[in-house]
Amino acid sequence: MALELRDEVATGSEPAVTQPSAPLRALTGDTAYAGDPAGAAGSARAGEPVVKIRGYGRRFGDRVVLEGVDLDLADGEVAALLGASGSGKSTLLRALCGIDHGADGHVTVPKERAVVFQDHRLLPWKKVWRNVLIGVKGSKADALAALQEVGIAGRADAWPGTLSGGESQRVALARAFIRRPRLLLLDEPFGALDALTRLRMHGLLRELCARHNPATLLVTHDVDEAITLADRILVISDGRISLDHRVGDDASARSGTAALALRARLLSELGVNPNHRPHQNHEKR
Amino acid sequence: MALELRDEVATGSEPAVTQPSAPLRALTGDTAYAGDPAGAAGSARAGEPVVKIRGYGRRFGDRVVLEGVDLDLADGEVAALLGASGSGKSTLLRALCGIDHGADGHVTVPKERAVVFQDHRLLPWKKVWRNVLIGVKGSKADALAALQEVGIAGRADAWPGTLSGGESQRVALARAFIRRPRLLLLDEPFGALDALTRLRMHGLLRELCARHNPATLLVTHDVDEAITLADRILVISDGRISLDHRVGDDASARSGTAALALRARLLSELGVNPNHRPHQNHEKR
Amino acid sequence: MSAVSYDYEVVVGKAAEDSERPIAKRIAGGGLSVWRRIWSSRGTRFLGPLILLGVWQLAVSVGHASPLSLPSPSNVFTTGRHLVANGTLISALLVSLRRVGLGLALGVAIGGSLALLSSLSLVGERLIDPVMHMFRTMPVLALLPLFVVWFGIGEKAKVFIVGWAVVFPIYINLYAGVRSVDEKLVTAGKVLGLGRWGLIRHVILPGALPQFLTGLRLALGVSWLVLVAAEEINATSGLGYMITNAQNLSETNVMFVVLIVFSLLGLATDILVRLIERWTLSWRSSFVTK
Amino acid sequence: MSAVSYDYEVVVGKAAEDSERPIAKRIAGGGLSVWRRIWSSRGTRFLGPLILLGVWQLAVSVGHASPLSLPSPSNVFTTGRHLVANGTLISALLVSLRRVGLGLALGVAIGGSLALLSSLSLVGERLIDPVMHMFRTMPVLALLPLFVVWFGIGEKAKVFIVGWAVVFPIYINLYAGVRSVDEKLVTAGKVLGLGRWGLIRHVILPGALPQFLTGLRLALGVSWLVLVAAEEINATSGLGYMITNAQNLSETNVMFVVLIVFSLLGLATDILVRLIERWTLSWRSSFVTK
Amino acid sequence: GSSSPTTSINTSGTSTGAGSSTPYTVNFGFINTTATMTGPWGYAYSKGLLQKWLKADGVTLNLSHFANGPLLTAAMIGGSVDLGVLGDTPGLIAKSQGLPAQFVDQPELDLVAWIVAQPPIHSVTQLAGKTVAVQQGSYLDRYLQGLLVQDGLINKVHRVAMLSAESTPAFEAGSLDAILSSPTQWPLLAKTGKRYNVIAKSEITPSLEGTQVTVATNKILAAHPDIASIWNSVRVKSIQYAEANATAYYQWAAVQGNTTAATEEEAAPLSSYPTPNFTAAGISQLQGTLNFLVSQKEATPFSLQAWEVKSS
Ligand SMILES: Nc1ncnc2c1ncn2[C@@H]1O[C@H](COP(=O)(O)OP(=O)(O)OP(=O)(O)O)[C@@H](O)[C@H]1O
Ligand SMILES: Nc1ncnc2c1ncn2[C@@H]1O[C@H](COP(=O)(O)OP(=O)(O)OP(=O)(O)O)[C@@H](O)[C@H]1O
Ligand SMILES: [Mg+2]
Ligand SMILES: [Mg+2]
Repeated sequence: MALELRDEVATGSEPAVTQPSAPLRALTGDTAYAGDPAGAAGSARAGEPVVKIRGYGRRFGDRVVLEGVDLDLADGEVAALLGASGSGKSTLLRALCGIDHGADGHVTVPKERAVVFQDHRLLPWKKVWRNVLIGVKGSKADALAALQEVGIAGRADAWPGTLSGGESQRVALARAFIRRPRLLLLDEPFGALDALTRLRMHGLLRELCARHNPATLLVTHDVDEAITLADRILVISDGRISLDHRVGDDASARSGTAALALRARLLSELGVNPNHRPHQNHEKR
Repeated sequence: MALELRDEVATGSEPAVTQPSAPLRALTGDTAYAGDPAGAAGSARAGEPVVKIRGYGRRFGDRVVLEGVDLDLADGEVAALLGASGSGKSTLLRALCGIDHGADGHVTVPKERAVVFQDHRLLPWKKVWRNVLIGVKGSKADALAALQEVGIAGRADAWPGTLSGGESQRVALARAFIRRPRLLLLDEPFGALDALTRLRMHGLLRELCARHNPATLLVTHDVDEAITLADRILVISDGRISLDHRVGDDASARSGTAALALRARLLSELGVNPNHRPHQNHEKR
Repeated sequence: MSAVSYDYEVVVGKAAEDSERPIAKRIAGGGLSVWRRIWSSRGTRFLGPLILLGVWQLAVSVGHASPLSLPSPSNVFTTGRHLVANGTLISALLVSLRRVGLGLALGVAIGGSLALLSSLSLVGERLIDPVMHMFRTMPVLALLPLFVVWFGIGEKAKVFIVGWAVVFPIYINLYAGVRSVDEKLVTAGKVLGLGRWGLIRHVILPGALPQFLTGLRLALGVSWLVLVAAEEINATSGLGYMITNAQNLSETNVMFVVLIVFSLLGLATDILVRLIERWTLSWRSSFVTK
Repeated sequence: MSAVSYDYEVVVGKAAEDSERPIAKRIAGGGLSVWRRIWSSRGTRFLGPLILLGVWQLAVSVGHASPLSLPSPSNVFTTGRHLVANGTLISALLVSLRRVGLGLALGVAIGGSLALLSSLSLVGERLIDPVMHMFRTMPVLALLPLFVVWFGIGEKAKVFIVGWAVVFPIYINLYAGVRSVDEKLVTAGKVLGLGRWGLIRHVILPGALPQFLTGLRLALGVSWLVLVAAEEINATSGLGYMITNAQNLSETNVMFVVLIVFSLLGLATDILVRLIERWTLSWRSSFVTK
Repeated sequence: GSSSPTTSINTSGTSTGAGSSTPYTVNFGFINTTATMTGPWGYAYSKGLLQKWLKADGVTLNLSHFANGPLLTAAMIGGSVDLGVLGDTPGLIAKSQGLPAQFVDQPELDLVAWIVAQPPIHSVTQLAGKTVAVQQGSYLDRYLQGLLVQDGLINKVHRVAMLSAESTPAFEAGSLDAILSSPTQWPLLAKTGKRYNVIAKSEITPSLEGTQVTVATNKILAAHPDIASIWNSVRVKSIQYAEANATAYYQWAAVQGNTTAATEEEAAPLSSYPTPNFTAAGISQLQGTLNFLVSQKEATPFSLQAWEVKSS
């Protein structure tokens, strides 16, 4: 079915170096927000999932990274995505962004999306505040407000090349937070932040979710972060979603023993001995 | 004194776009490992610090990032460096690498250094295993062994551009671990790794330290990681080293209540309310 | 939440392709995947030249141009076949290829070395760069007599003239390429223990390679251009000689045959550089999926 | 640990500068910071041209060259002063500047558009790219008669010839520049909601700008080169006309004056492009400290 | 001057100075875009005779050809060419600028130039206000300017410098009102099928016609003072040989120029190749050209007499 057809197209179209170049492929692909009312997609009916993934798979050459992934995300749902390094989290996110043209299966997403890439992807030739405004209509004041929220309004006029790792990450966050997405895709968005800033960003994310109620997919390596922020926790391993846990809706599910139990379960799913707590059993040297 | 003199040189030499280009400056600078026996530096006497930082400061334009930093690192000492995003941790590391030509003060470091950059800096035109061997004499087998240790021997023949974030980070780690440095500089080296891989890397780092006994400066945002790995924990804030804590030598200092107390102290130094534990006090939405 | 409706799109799957249609149609001239597949095939590269041929034939048929200024494709083809059959064209091609080959080698070596000296050393930059910019606007045509005075009228002079012209695109592009190498990678290489030559070999040259190849593309083109001027000096064969000769004898057919040979050489050099690119820049294509 | 001794180095501070010495000496010809500071000053860019002048004077003094092939600098200077005084040089310069300016504008517009079409659209690439490679090796000298037939012998023909030659370096460099834009940034721009034109304007053009400027540098050079050929057609003034004329009349002094004007124009165009670079690529210098 | 009899090889090396007795090579340059040397000596060369004759004097000839006079004089300055035949205009200009070479002979006189115009122009006076293209510095230019000065039109006609490769198509396309042409170009124009008027022929005003000059560098003359006489003798032999085989000669010339034998005979009859190295008629044509160039400030005056090589 669909899978076979994609395969054919995927192998038939893009032969290595000669053809279509990066910019070319991007341009001849579709454009987010571009408005294609007569396009292949429809409108959401209330209650339907906003993200539908069916039989999704991705292989690079012989290597199968993901296979047969089915997933629905509902409006307003915050899902955390955990998984070993190289398990395919970013690959899945790229597909949801609509920038992966070599995947199999069928994926539908809302047109209004916002993304924080794992590698930030700031345009080096645009000052920080202009980077925040890429693709949205807004004034410098809007950009400054967004930068203020992530705590780097002071660097608004800097070139991205001069930012520290955490600063770039926060610009990428501001860039996502200034939008009103129906789908928010965050690829390890807090990885380069210190504890304090990270907590602030957690707060901001919650606020944004409360305001616009987007479906959110948050890739993180921090199990605690997943438990604090997510309604639903997904673990990828061996190319599939091996665990799909819904966190209870009340606060108790995120604290105390319930949280500790969940933490242990997630860690064991990730291959870590859950009894292995930090600052315990290593004797140094 | 030295500070004034540098200042003069720093302002006198490099006027914006016209002059000296990136590669040029790198080439006319000195080269690590290049062997300059008649150079300005001497040899270590036992017991003396291997890293000496005196009156170090760095400003970008009007912005003072670091000022009056004094720090010694002894042979074999593992120091963790904590600090808010943008506080100057990477800046200090760059100075210790010897690639920052605009700093004030006086810094002496051993010639044999290994670095993991915050942004990995793999050469995109060299396959993974060749990236590991840059600047060292070694065979592909050596590279594969190092890659095996960080768990990505399977991607040895891949181009860096196809790696996931965590995979790149591990290649950068392998690149550092294959050396026998006297000074090991690690800039958030585990930030993009999942829990399991991170624990493995901690083990590797310990092993390396045990084997070659380098002075190590580890930048991290993970307080627990600092406590588990470091002999000494430094916190940068407001442009200075605001806390310099030596972790006790016995295992007890890294576990149980001692660790929790240290954790609380570090977090409060970083501005976080230490009572604020994960999975506790946030009600969701 | 109220029942606000939002637009959806398929990002993976059958419809994902169709959603490319509007833009593909606008740019690519055909919206169906079938068309994209057809255009993707390498054979379509010959369409442009074929259209050109058609336009030429049309121009001749409409008859606006005199046969002296624009002969018909068939006439030119006949002449071409004749020139190939009697060996003139092939031997001219071989002679010119030798001159261009030697000149290119010389120019690339000199231009490349100067670019490296100039982009990697402050003193080199100060001394070499302005002089290069002074020389490169001096017209080859005007310099011909000086070349003759200094290098004589033999093969040497012709090779030197080609070499001279090749130096500049190589210099400019390699210089710019070196300067555009990501400094983070250069410092990384340095910190990792690469010495001067190691840095140049492992970091700077690979980083500048794409732009160097652009320079090479231009140099290959330029070398054929100046060949005509070079072969004004005491040449007894060669493509440039042939075309000047044909021009003076008003043999428009021959002139067009040689022009077509030049254009085929242009195509060939492009394919050559593409092959070099595919071979040396394969790491770039790996970004395809990121 | 036993008392193994290791080498140390000063990476920040006074000695850090001195430790640069061995390499600085090897490359920069002077190891002291004072020297580096001197070389860094922009004035040293004039050293190369001065040395050139010295070599010229020396060659003349040693007397290996006949005044017919290499006049002395002072003679050339006198002739130059005379030509400036009687207005010949200035009016020739103005006439040629106009032709080059118009030709450049035309060539940059056409070459730039073709490069964008070709690099951004599959069909464009298939149709345009091979044709460009076919045309660019056709020697301008051989095409002159065709230009004359199609565009006459007025200003138009001269401007078109310059434009024709300018198209190719612009096309090749902009095409390569667009293709080298980091795809990650392009997809990021797309995901962030940029449309086709937004992507071109905010991502692709800025990303390709450095290489475009390299193309512009080459185009500026090339435009002066073909001017000489263009002004072989029915010109009564202009630098190209002047130099051809001087050549025909064996007025080596005048020829050298014009050559020097050409080289100064080369310097000026370089400075112009440097200014554009400083203005548009300021973000690049920000990587200085990373 | 006069042509001296040929001498046989003198192996003892005592009869003439500077070691001219041992065999040596002379680099000979001529103007032609094709690699073949034209004229009677070119014909003799194509038959292998010229080489044979020169061999007898111990001279090996090495031919080089050039697109225009300036390139040939550059080659003489650079030492790549020892002996060369070029048009009188570039030769006189180069000499007045100090070309280190002497005047060996005047091998061809009466270079024929025509003015070809678009109908309805049918006379030179009608050229007033019109555009005429001519290759600058050529004998055609000399003829045109001379004629216009004579007719008082020099400031009324728009004279533009173009190479014939460009002026011919421009003329056909109607961009030019008239061009200068040699009879050898005429058949090419006729081939277009259009009608053009030949409004002036230089045969009527031989004093305005160009000539060719042979010059030898001071260097070769110093090393082999007899080269001038050697060359002259073989030149004379060539002319005599061509005259003896006139039909074959014109045929051969037609093939070289892509024309017809009749055209060649009209453009460059064998009668325009004098056997003496200097003739009164030739020198007066040359002097006329020099005077003209001086009047145009394109050359400085000098004595032709003094330029003549002193035959050994
Ligand atoms: N273009 C490509 N060609 C080949 N393999 C690729 C390519 N892109 C990604 N991969 C591989 O696919 C796997 C999944 O990559 P992905 O980036 O999705 O990992 P991830 O789960 O995000 O890991 P991390 O946590 O380290 O970011 C990795 O092993 C990666 O090397
Ligand atoms: N070239 C530069 N020009 C101007 N400011 C700079 C430059 N490089 C760094 N900075 C600034 O200096 C500060 C310190 O940067 P640094 O990279 O050292 O931070 P950091 O402590 O490593 O932060 P992070 O944890 O986010 O990586 C930042 O605010 C950064 O924006
Ligand atoms: Mg990832
Ligand atoms: Mg940092």
